Amino acid sequence: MNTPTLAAAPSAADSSSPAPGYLSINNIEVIYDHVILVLKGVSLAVPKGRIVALLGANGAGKSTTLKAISNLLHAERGDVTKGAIEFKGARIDQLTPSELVRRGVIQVMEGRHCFAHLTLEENLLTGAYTRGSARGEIRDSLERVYHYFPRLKQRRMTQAGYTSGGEQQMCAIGRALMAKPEMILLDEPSMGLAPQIVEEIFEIVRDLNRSEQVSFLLAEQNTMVALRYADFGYILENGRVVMEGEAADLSSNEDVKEFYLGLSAAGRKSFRDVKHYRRRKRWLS
Amino acid sequence: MSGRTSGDVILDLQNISLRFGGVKALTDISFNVREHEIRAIIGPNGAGKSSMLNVINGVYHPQEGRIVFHGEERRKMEPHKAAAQGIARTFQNIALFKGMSVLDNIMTGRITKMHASFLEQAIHFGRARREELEHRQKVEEVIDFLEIQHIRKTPVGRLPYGLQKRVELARALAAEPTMLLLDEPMAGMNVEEKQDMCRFILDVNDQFGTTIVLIEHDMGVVMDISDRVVVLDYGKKIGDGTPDEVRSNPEVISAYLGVSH
Amino acid sequence: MQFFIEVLLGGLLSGVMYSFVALGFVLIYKASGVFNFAQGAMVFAAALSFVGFQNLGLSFPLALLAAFTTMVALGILTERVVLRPLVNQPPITLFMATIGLSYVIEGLAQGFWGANVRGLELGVDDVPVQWLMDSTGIGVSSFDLFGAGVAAVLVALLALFFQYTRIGRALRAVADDHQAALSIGIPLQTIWRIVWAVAGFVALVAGLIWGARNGVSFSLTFTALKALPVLILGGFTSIPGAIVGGLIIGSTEKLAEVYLGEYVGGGIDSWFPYMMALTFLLIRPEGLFGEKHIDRV
Amino acid sequence: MFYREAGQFKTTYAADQQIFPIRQDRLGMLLLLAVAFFFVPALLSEYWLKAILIPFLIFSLAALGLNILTGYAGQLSLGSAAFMAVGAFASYNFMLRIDGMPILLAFIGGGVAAALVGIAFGLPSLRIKGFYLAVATLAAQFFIVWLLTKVGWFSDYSSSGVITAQDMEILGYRFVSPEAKYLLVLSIVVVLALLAKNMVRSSVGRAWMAVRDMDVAAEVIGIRIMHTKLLAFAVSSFYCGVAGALYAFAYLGTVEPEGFSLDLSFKILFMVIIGGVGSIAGAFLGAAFIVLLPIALDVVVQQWLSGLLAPSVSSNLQLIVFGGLIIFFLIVEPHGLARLWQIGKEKLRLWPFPH
Amino acid sequence: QAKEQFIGLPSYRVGAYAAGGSGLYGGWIDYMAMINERDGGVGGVKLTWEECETEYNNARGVECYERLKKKGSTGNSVFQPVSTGITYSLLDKVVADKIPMVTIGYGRTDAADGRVFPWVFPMITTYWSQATTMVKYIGAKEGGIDKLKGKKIVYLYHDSAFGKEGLTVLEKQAQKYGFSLVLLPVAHPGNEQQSQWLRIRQEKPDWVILWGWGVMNPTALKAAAKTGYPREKMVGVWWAGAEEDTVPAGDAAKGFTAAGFSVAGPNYPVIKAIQDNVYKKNKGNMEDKTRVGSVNYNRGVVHGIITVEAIRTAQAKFGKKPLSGDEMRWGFEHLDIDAKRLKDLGAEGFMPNLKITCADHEGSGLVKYQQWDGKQWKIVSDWIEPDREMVRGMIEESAAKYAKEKGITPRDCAKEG
Ligand SMILES: Nc1ncnc2c1ncn2[C@@H]1O[C@H](COP(=O)(O)OP(=O)(O)OP(=O)(O)O)[C@@H](O)[C@H]1O
Ligand SMILES: Nc1ncnc2c1ncn2[C@@H]1O[C@H](COP(=O)(O)OP(=O)(O)OP(=O)(O)O)[C@@H](O)[C@H]1O
Ligand SMILES: [Mg+2]
Ligand SMILES: [Mg+2]
Repeated sequence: MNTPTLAAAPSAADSSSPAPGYLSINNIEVIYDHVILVLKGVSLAVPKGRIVALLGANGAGKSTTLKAISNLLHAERGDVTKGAIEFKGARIDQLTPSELVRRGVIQVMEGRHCFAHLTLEENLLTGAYTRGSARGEIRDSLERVYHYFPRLKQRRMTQAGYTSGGEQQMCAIGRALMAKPEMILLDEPSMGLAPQIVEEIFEIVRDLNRSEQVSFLLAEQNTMVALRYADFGYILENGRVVMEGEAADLSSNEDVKEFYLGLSAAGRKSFRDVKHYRRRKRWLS
Repeated sequence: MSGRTSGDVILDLQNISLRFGGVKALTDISFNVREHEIRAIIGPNGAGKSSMLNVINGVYHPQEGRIVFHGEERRKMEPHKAAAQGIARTFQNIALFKGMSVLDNIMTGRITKMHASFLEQAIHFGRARREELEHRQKVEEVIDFLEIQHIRKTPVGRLPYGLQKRVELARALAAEPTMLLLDEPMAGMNVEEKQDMCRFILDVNDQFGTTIVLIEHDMGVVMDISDRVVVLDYGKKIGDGTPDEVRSNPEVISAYLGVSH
Repeated sequence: MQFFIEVLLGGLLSGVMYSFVALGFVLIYKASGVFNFAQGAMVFAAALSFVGFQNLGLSFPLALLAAFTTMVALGILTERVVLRPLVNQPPITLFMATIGLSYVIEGLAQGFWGANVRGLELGVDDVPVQWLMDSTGIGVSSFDLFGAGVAAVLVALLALFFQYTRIGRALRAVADDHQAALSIGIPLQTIWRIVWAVAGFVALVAGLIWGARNGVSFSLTFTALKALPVLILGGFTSIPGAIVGGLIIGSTEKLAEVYLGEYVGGGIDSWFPYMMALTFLLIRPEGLFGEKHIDRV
Repeated sequence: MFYREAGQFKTTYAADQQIFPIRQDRLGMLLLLAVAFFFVPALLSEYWLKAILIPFLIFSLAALGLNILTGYAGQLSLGSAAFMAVGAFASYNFMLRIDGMPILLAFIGGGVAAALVGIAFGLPSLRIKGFYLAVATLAAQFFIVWLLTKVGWFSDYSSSGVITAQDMEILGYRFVSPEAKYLLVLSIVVVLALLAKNMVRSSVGRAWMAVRDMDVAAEVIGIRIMHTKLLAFAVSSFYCGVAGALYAFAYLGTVEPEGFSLDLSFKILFMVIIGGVGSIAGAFLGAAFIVLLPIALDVVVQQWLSGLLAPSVSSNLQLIVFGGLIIFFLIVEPHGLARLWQIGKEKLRLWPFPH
Repeated sequence: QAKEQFIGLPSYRVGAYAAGGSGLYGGWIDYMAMINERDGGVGGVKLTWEECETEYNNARGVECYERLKKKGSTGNSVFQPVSTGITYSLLDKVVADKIPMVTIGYGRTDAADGRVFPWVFPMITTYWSQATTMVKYIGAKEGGIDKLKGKKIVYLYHDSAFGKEGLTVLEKQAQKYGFSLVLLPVAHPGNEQQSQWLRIRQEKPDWVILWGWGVMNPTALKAAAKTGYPREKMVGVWWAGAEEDTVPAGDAAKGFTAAGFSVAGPNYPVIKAIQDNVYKKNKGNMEDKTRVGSVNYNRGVVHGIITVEAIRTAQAKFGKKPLSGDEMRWGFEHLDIDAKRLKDLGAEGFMPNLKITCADHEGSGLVKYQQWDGKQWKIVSDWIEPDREMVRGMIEESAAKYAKEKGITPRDCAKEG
């Protein structure tokens, strides 16, 4: 597959062949509050040991897709009304989030969601709740997270509610890592982080992916970085997958370049000079 | 880019220090903001950028230092007074009123400008009704400006993150501020949306002459649209100047940028 | 002076009684951010079941076990029927649900065991300790001392439970953010079941003590009202706070009724504890040991 | 298909800012009012007017008051019954002590007295939040009831503390018949509901909601927290006070301080929550639910089950079903009946398409 | 058309009130059932009734009143709220609807003045009468009413309208007999009385009058034991004098004495009749049959007797047919249950005799005292006459004030038949 396919869901799923037995989403539909239809048949797959990026504008349904997988939708009165979600060959739509975590799927939610009254260190430790392993092992993981994010170590005794936005973001990611998952659903990991930290986070992603075969599904707005690190990408618009393909192919696609990377034929345009009227996306016309 | 002429200094921060217990969030920071400029604050996570904004509009009270706004010195002030003086802001963690519609949220931005008493409002007659319509008109202008007409009546809780940020900006703009404090307005947006945001910010700055203080982690945005940049690190100021000056400042490069942009 | 000491002591000891009920509130609040108004009904149901089982002919330990089992079942049921569907809802909704729950529990308990009021004997006499009476002239009830002892043991146990299990930390996490707790795999359902079961146990202990003091009747549900000022004074989230709050409320309430009551016509202990707690709150809005409310932009 | 906004274009903001911007709603409301004013008193029996509709309207008013405080301004209060008591006793004393006091003025006076007390007990809300505040409002609940019992002056030294409301007379017309009382109550409630609706859709209302949703941000925007919260307490207590006065004058005729117990406060809170937090219509729906449900249950039990079940079981069954239904409704829709209604309308709008 | 006399029964069987309510309504309903079973009704007219749950709540009570009002062929012919609060709420309504309201041992005391309150019957005895009999009883125990001089009595009362009822009379009595009265209010619900009892310990009173309700009573008894105050020196109001008040206190209750307008025990012919005609046929209302004959049960039977006797009296004048409220009122106003009638009813010693007149809606005002021996209530006094002069004076004064307030012209009883 050399050129990204331009296809409307649900047929999108057919064209890619997910590694059998890993995470696959088949034509799901999500409705909030019994009336708001948000996902209109989304299919995607994350093969084992791969990094898959989920791209798309605000409101496209990225977060909803991730929450549908991790079964956190219920807490927001959302429902998966159609389709199936499978992980390692088994349906997981009916599992509780905690069972999912035990099976190795964890989500880092958008908007941090740290436990405000717990210190950063306690936040991290709650992440290891499902592991139940020996204290020593958990200590090691903790040290590892601190190694990734030295800033957290400095502020470890501060209640998370009093830390800065970026510190909370690191805390949320670190907390998920503490669970030692095999599949991480990352929702906008780069949000609010300083540029070097963003790079570092993606380095961590790559590192975990390479060394421990952790798979990732990341919803990310920073397309540039995301496509640099991901193997495969899906583009979601309005609750449908509108394009998918190898990361490298996506980043060379003209539309993607213009709308997601801010590059035009003349190279990167200054933010000062963007004009008001832009060409419409091809797939919307 | 930084060649634009800016006006007089309207906000002058002198030797600000802010501590939370043992944590020094800000140490002896001085910088100023000129009328009509776009002033960026950058720095690593936890550097004290948001705290700085909180100091400016009175949410935090620094232990030391002076704040001179429009030639008037104030150390301690209530946030709502800052609002009355024309300072509006957006928040890093979206602080919209979740239970209200987009329109109502933006209308709250005009609260300092509405004067009818609650009794008049209860009867909804005369001044109250007039005001309500006048301000609605203004708010609609903001809505048009930010292109969010279609979500006017939606409860904000249902909006995706990026649109919430935009609504927050609308709420701040509705106050017709003379100074706008933006805390990471473009976090969680893709390039296309960032471009829109930049355009809004530049337009506000151009059309209304609003002074803008901006925190942002996207260096592309910062370097492109700001006139001057302050760099904070661990609560200390390590750089201040035009984007070009800042980006070639070795201390800034090592503390924040990593590689030069 | 001697009278003063007597009033003070009596107040402290009855304060401990309030703490029993407050403890149950604290447990559940800590674990889920739910302000469980049904705690009073649970105290009633627990005591009534215990006496009911005894009347069926069960021996003391068996009746205790049966009542405990009942309370655990009730806790598990509550989790399944009330809490699980209401996860991540605003605290006030959950609060209302617990009021609804209290009607259900009251109705069930009275419907099942009948409305008769009953006595309850724990085998500890509620009479002044004689030697203390003889030597100092101060009357302190042996039953109250017994109650205080039980409270001490209970608090120590609970403190240990929360200190040395990872559940303790998880509980606080859940109270902060249900959804985030779910996202990192904290099994809310299990935790809630455990906590409600423990709260049921605490209710049973409170029910036994209060039942032995005043008899087992519907009015046991009113003990909840006594616990509320204790709760806000000590802080919703603190187990020691429940005890300290109880001591403070108990003693000041008695002192006020005795020394102030006369001048304002008496009967002030309906509102005095609340006013007291309110005054304290003005100084520390989160109670003595409660977690500080984090308000940030 | 019936419920469509399509085709209703609004060309002015004035049109868009009407109370009911959608035509069907507007018509529905007019119809409802017409029925309430003309058909109900003509058609319904005395029992319905006296025992159900009058208390329903009065409780709606109280729930409206609490909804302003709790639903709109986000301040949880468990003391509404006490504010009703203040209103009842104040109106009584106005009538008693001022010759020729017009009854409506006495009601307003009762409301104002309650508002003042409300402000006093609202002061702690500037520092205390959430359930801490809720429990603290119990101080008001118990203190006020105690004070009314203790100080004989309030009940004109009646030995039992019970007061007997004076007759209601406006411009020489005495409101005695159930129909007259009903219409009086209905008019007062409709007017006050309209005022409330206007408030909550104006800037005070927005300020309340802003404080409710996020008070730090509200302050940054320029809202004066203290002023806003105290205003909410005052307005809310005013409504509760007037409701209390009506409770005494138009419904029970005689009241005692203990009648305004914590139970009543809870009931009113239930109405707010079940009806829908932050919704004027919700106050009415909630009141209808909480007033009617126990009666309906009792009727069902007495008519059909009285022979089958032991009396204590059937009575307790009512309690269980009542509690159970409350939980059920909270689960079905935590935002209350008003939201359920709204969702229904949204579905209607899409109908016959599912989404 | 079936000949049926409808009686609306507002009842309370849930919550804090259930304990007493289930007994009282049980006795009442059982008595009426017995009349139907044994006699085929009153004068051939069957009694029918319908309960309505009030939860002891005024608003619910009013709803019940309105709901029951039009039931039955002649409408509800008598309303007995068993709650002072509901009584007050209905004072005006019963006049308008012409339904007599009977309040036995509670309600508005001055309504005993039938000239001002033609429709209200606070029968047998009132709180004020009761208070004076308490003083008499204590006086007798002290060896003569004159011995009360210089004695100290604590009035430990439920801090509510109910609790305050006894206050004025007792204060007058204290003046009259020269004892001193110490007032100790207890806040609702009264499950904590430590401070009051410490005060009592300090005051060392000769007697304690317990004017309590619900959990306040056992708590007081327990607290008395705890402070070492003799229970024999405690006299309770009738709402403190049932098994529900003593049983929870266990041994602490032994020796406590309380007032009653009926007595405890199953050994009366009327109770036997109920056993035979109702329980033997498995039609009893009580789930717990051991409670037949308990204080609250017998109180309920008294309610039944008075209701039935009024019907009988009215039937004598208006004929053996279902009666309207107006006719029932006449029946109540001409009720005369003398010793002989009591004997016929099998209620000799079970309740006092009473005679209602146009002016006096109270009746005899007699009160008996019973003592708890740890197992059951034992009668320890004869029917005690209240201080009629004082009580009647107060009633008339208070009623006159009410009449003035409400613009009521009292009936002239001399002119009535
Ligand atoms: N709780 C909810 N109730 C109702 N609608 C919701 C809810 N959450 C999300 N939505 C709607 O679902 C759509 C998809 O939202 P989602 O959060 O998945 O978008 P997203 O792609 O993650 O956007 P962003 O990049 O802004 O995070 C949006 O239109 C939003 O309005
Ligand atoms: N109210 C507070 N109490 C305690 N510490 C605080 C408080 N506010 C901020 N801090 C601390 O001050 C430091 C600066 O925080 P601030 O939010 O200003 O950082 P920031 O520069 O905005 O970072 P980011 O880019 O991550 O948002 C942080 O370490 C934070 O933990
Ligand atoms: Mg998202
Ligand atoms: Mg920040």
